Amino acid sequence: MSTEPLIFEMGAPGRRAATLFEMDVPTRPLIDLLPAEALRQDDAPLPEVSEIEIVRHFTHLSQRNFGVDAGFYPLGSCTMKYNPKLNEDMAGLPGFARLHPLQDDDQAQGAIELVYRLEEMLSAIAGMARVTVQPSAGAHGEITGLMVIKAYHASRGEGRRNIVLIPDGAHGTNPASATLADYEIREIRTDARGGVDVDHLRELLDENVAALMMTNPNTLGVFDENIVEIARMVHEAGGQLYYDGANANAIMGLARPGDMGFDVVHFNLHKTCSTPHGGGGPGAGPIGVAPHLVPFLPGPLPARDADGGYHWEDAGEQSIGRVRANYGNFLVLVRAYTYLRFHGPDGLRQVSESAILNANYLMHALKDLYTLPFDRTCMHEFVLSANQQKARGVTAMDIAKRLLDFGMYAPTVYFPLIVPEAIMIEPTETETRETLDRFIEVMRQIDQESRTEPATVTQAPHTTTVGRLDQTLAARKPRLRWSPGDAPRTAEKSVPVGVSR
Amino acid sequence: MSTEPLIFEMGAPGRRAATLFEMDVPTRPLIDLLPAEALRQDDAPLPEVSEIEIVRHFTHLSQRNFGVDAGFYPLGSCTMKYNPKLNEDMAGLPGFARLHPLQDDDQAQGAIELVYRLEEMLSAIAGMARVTVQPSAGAHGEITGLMVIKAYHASRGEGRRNIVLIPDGAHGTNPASATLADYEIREIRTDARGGVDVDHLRELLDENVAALMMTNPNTLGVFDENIVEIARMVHEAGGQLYYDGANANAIMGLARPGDMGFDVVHFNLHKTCSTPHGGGGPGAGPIGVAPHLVPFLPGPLPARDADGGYHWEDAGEQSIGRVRANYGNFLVLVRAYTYLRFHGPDGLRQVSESAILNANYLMHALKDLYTLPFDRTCMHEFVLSANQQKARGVTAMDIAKRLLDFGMYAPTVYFPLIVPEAIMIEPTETETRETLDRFIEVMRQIDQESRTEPATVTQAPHTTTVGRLDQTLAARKPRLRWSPGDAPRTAEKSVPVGVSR
Amino acid sequence: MTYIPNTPAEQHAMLRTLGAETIDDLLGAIPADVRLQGELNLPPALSEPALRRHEMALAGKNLNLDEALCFLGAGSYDRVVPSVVAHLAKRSEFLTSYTPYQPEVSQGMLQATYEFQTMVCQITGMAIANASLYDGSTATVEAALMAVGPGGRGEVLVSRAVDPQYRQTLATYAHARGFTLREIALDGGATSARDLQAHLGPETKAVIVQQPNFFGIVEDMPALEALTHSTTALFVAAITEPASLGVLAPPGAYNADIVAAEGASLGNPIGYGGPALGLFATKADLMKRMPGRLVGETVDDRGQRGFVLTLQAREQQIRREKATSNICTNQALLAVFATVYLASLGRQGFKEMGVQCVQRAHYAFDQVTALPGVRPIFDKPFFDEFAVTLSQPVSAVNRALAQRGIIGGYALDRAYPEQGANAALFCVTEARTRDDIDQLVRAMKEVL
Amino acid sequence: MTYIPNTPAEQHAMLRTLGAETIDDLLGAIPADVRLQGELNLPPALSEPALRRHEMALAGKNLNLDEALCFLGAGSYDRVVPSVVAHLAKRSEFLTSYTPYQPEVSQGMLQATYEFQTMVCQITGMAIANASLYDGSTATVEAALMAVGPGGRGEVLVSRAVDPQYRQTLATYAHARGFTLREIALDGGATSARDLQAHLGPETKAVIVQQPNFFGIVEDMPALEALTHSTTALFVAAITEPASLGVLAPPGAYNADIVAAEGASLGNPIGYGGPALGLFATKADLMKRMPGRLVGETVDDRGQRGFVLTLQAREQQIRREKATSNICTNQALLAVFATVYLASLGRQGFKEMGVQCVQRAHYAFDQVTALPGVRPIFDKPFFDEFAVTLSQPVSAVNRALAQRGIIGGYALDRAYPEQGANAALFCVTEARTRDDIDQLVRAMKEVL
Ligand SMILES: Cc1ncc(COP(=O)(O)O)c(C=O)c1O
Ligand SMILES: Cc1ncc(COP(=O)(O)O)c(C=O)c1O
Repeated sequence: MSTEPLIFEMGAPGRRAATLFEMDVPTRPLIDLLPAEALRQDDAPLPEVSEIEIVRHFTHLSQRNFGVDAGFYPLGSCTMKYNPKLNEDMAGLPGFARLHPLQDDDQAQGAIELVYRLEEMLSAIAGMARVTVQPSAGAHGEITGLMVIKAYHASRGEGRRNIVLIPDGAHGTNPASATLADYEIREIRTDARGGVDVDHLRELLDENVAALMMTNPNTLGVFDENIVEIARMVHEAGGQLYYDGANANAIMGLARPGDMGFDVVHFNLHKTCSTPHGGGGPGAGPIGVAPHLVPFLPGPLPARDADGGYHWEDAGEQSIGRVRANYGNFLVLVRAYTYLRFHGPDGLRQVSESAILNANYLMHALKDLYTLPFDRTCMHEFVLSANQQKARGVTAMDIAKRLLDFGMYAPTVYFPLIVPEAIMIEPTETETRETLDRFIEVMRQIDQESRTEPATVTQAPHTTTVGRLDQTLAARKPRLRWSPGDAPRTAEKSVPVGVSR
Repeated sequence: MSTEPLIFEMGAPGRRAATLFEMDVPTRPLIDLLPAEALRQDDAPLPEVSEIEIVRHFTHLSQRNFGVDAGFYPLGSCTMKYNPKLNEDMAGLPGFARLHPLQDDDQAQGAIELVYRLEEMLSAIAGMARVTVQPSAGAHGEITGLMVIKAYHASRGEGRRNIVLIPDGAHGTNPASATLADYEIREIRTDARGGVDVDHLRELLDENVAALMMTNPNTLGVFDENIVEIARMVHEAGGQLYYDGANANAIMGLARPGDMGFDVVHFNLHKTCSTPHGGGGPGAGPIGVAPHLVPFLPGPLPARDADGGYHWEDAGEQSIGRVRANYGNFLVLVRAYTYLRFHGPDGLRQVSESAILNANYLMHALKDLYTLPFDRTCMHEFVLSANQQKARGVTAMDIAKRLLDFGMYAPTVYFPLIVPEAIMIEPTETETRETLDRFIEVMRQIDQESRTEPATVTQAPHTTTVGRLDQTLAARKPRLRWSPGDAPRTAEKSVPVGVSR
Repeated sequence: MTYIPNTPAEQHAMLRTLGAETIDDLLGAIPADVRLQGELNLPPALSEPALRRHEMALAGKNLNLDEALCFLGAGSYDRVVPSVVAHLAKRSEFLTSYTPYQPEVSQGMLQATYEFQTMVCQITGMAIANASLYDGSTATVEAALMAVGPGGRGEVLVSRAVDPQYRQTLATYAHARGFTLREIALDGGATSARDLQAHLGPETKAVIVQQPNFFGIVEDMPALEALTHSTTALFVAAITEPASLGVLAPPGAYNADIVAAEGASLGNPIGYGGPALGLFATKADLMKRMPGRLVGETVDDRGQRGFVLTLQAREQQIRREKATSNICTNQALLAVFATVYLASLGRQGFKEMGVQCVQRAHYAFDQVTALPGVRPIFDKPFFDEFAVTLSQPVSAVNRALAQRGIIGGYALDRAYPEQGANAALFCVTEARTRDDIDQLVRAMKEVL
Repeated sequence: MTYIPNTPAEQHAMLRTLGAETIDDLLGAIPADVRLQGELNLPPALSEPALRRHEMALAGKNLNLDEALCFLGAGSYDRVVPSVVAHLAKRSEFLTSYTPYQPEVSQGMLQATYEFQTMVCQITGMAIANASLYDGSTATVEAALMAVGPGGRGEVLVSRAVDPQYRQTLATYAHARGFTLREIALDGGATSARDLQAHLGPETKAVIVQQPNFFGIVEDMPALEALTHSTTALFVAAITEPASLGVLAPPGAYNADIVAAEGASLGNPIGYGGPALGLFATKADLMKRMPGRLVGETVDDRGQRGFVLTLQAREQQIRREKATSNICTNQALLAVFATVYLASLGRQGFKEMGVQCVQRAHYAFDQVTALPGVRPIFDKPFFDEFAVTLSQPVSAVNRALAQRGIIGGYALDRAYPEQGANAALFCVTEARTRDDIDQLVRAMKEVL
């Protein structure tokens, strides 16, 4: 079928699916138990559908969605690697999935131990003194890390430090998190080699700088050769160095942020540790910190008893406090733990090495047809510009859409902002050479089409269940929910009838 | 992608997915442990593929398959009802799924109890004295039941009875099973009302008849009004009455085969109890028998101890013996048990009632456009003839193929054999009225097309991943496996390129 | 071990096309002095079967809710979840996809999220809802931030009957972001209207009240709302037990401006509290100030209905430091679970769940408080949780209950020291049968 | 409860379009005297959560292989199964489909089955294989039936070292179908070549030998094959432990005519022995006599490769009483499990599995037979099972082992009374680590 109705457009009054336990306790009228004003007047107008309708509806929806299991997902900055099924099975064990967060510690020894060991592993990978797994995602790690830095400065009487430096290529969460922590942002330029412009950094550094936030490799996929110098400069100015670990897939077992001079590191376990992405979440964004920042970490933290048991320890006096309820995205942590234990030190290094190899392999093959703004060996990803194609009337967005026709997801486009018509490609280590070769072939074909039949590209995609969507209509006259009486938004154009699916 | 390669066409030497435990015992050269002649010379040439390739391959294959979860499956005689997810979860419990069949009975008390209770429930539904769950599917139930009948006759010195009567509308397994039990088959004609031709039956009945095998409702979806008379006649002639329970979805809580006079009944739990079909299996084909046949049942049978425990009891002296290893398709039985306990007596009756209602609703709406050879109220299914459409050049097969274009599976066609251009439709009770209405609409459209644009039907399907397949080539020059060097069978016709999925 | 498909031989061939011999040839940009010498200090790799055993052993050290009867609530709830939910929500097309940036191949996730947003509106009675936030606590933080406004200061009032973990989280953010957080005192287990009134002022940006509150008590929301709206402050309803919405008036009915809720118990595994599911709903006119992703309905170039991420100009990927929130990855998959779950309950089932919670909890209350050594702490109406004082410390009682396969109530002194060590909060949802409750009562009789 | 979507009101409306008022109006064809009065005598319906609890309790009464270390084999094997297998094979598109009668919308199942047929050929070394039969025992029956031929009589010889359950099943069918079944005697745990020779004759249609045999012993298949093929009989290799094919010569290599095997342990849950997976492979020239479904490769009307059920003229749906077998529903989904599993192991892993079985079983043999009170029964080469005599009855030993979390060996007197009550058959697959084996040895030391 060409479209799937909304679940609210299905069903009939009185239909339902779930059964609850039979009522087996004596009941009293609600009105005897609760104040009349507090009671709901009308039922929540949820759909009235049977189980088979639900099953078919969500099966159909799933069939209208593309995941890593269906094909190549070269989405730069997102590390869409293979998501091991073992992860899911482990997270599904009743001993993990059916645990209440407020049970006594002695009823959750295995869970606390797992978190404890995970923190140890992440500390080792990052070269940090201590990790907390509390943050729910990368951006949550960022704000947590910045609050830790803030508390650190305050503890030293340097509460005045109100500026965070951020390279112009940075991910949007970095400035957004800094604002949330009540910092002002100064943007640092990228130099000709794709790294931090050290001269510009020097200009911006002063006694009000709280931190520099950066990724390394950065969003261009480039490892900043000056990282040691940068760290020295920032530390000399009394600032702290924050590592956005979204790109950690490039450095495991090769280089540790701690050794580079970073004071805080966050991980995106849903990227680097394949936990998986779930259509946009959940993730987990643990942060690791250098020794001087440990006292400021949020609580609670897992701790080991003298007798080998484990317990949750409340945060100390200097802690920033709590950043969310309970202990982080626990079942995501189980998946990450599984991933790391499966790989071990040797395997993790191979992961990063292979991610780098695959990226360079693609970059090497594509750079003659697409502009490579920074022509250097890349790390786990690289950024092309479609400016040559643009000159022919084919944009990066068009190329992205055309790729969908070949059973592949599109790279990230228009990010980082510093590259015009950016196409950010991250193949990850879990792709076969054949898949990479196929992608090269398709990218070559699209470039060819941009010369010979640009409309094929600019009108793409052709083979997907829906065509290009009207983003302007969506934003100008927002419809963010179904309401009774809503007719589907459709244009007057005729749709082929009688030919479904 | 328009086709998915075979797994043998993927991968590369040295690739693999699964990991086993590290070898942690001292090892010796194989040749010291096993005779040289007994050793395999070359590795089994299984594919060499990585985990991500496997995941994508079988995900793609699944995407090229249609199940009940994806849409309406009105496949007559097959009872393609909704398969409850609860069934799967229960069958997946480690206490059931991770049990070795030869464990001591005291380690499998829950499993034996479940089988015991399931047998009780099936006995109640069939109106039989005792059930065994050993048979693996309907056909296995048939041969088991016939062997029981054979042993019974032999025990009474009537080993001469070598004939099984089978109505001409019967399913192919009935005669095939009878042959396997070393019987000769006599076909009984269907009368003008769609039932057993009682006069013909009378003619065929003699002292050599071992049994009459029939379904009721039969494969026309018609309940045989003469069933009591038929039973009397067969019994008077010394024969036994075998009930093919493939159509039991029509009679639960409404009529019991035992009360109709049947001596043996098989169930198709994968039909009636939704266990599900699994692309062709596994099924389960328990049989129930009348009291006089109980001693002949195959073993082992579950039994209840005096202290409330359960054990497996070996078959008695008169038993036909064992019909397979272990205790039947246990995990299928768990699903059937789940299904029956969920429904209870009231629910099961509603199942049959609603199945009957849905079938009559469709039949009523379609009988003006498609020929209804036996124009009577039907039970859970009914059979149309496309003879009118055939006259326009559109066959039952064409209609089946055209239905696929609308996101529906096709009815059973060309069965039963007694109806020309048969279209056998079984909606089941789990379909919504909307789905039934949509099916009616599509069937009307196809009839219309048979008048105005028959080629649309005869060349269907149009929207499926592959078009009509060359059955003749497949059978004339059979290729039943991939071999190294095989090129895919493809015709020279051009396939659109560059447009995947 | 790894999930890398290419063999060393293939990798070598690939390297050669790059003019390299070893991977090290690609790593020149990493300065020698930060290049890791030797291997990471990690435990060695485990094979899949060994790892499975290891984690089954770890999991086995926990007392799980299939093994023990749970009477703990306090923000996380053990629900009856139909089997369909996980079967559908875990389909790999959902599980292994990213945020639906390419809508043409992501209609499944987008439409499911649109349905989720709608259902959140349906149960809360609000006009619009977003695609999810991290959890109930951070959703409450986002509500406060939204009320305070970008760069703004001012005061946020939070009832002391709001989940203590939420209040702690609010405090952390208030401190960093630079607004003032004040707590409103309790009055017999409910939010003190008098104290609220005393604190309200021109600086007040928001008032946050939990319904039912942390003690399970049903607050007089209309009264608190009226007080709040006598100023310019926004009235924020925090909800940790969404089952209550089957029975209690939805925040839309008492004119809440923002709803921040914990939706994990809507079909998701309880999972030791994470991942959780932050729900966030508000009034239509606050749309542009809203945090988080939004899916909207639109049309495609073929004239078909379709769905897209919309109003992204509020978000960090566009607005960067001026974004309404820094959230990026959210809890999308949990939203799918919740959507399937709510569809599965449907209109009738959702109400029935609420009613069952009330009835079962009141039955339990009657039985438990009839025991010698137990007395109720408050006498206000409650939903499915109630506070009692025991004749012994909760910790001791809980240890004894655990031996009887029961997970006892929450020790209130963890967050309310004034209640003393013997005060416990019991929770009885629709997932606790009469038998379960009777078992608890028998066990408590033995223990106390 | 039911899964019926339509409400009573809708059903009533539907009835009215039929001119009926109640369902009873549609049931006129059922004679009054067979119409059931009252309700079926069944236990009342259980809600989903109640049923889940009930079955979890039932399941909990069983000692499962995640809880206890299993050293039982004897036809069913505890394997290391990668997580991917169930995730893929259980996808609902496979699970909820029927036999692929409409190939245009069933290519997934058809291609997977074609791959299965190929893999069965690859591991057995045979030319062709079918789409599955019920289990190993009935596959062996089908082999005998195929050899005897339609309506034919004659004799089938089966080694006494073939799985006793298979021999019992053969006997049942032989009796009904009308052929003679004779057992070949044992010689030190292996099939006696001398006794085989003595029984072979013009009436012999098939000789069935298990490799490795029921005692785990590796038979001299080339010798038995040569003897068999000195007559017109077909040589049938029965295999219950397919892991052996990673190490032992495949039946194709010793010129077997038919392979009948139990494939359940290839990736499927052990499931108390069912559903199981009958594998059946044979020589190309026996194709038309083969039982069971076959998938073949063909082309579609667009020129694309496709797959269909083929050679159906052998089957009951076409040939009816003249079919090669009565099988209809087979074990299709288990075949998909096996296909994913075999792909996952692949060429290297399949061999490694076989090698591990041999090595681990021999380590265990050495350790166990070094214990006082244990001695080996046979001295023939074995794969992953071995028979020993204990100083006490197996039943008593197994009870004691169970208390130590160990599922002990198979009591050989169940099928071979001459071995006495103290004879046990132990199995050690690739799923038993050294630790596991050492645990068994320690426990036996305590027990014996
Ligand atoms: C470079 C970079 N930094 C930060 C983030 C934010 O991480 P999350 O989405 O987990 O909040 C992302 C995620 O897309 C990213 O790519
Ligand atoms: C009427 C009828 N009888 C018997 C059978 C055989 O049952 P099974 O496929 O379970 O062997 C079927 C299955 O299609 C059937 O429809």
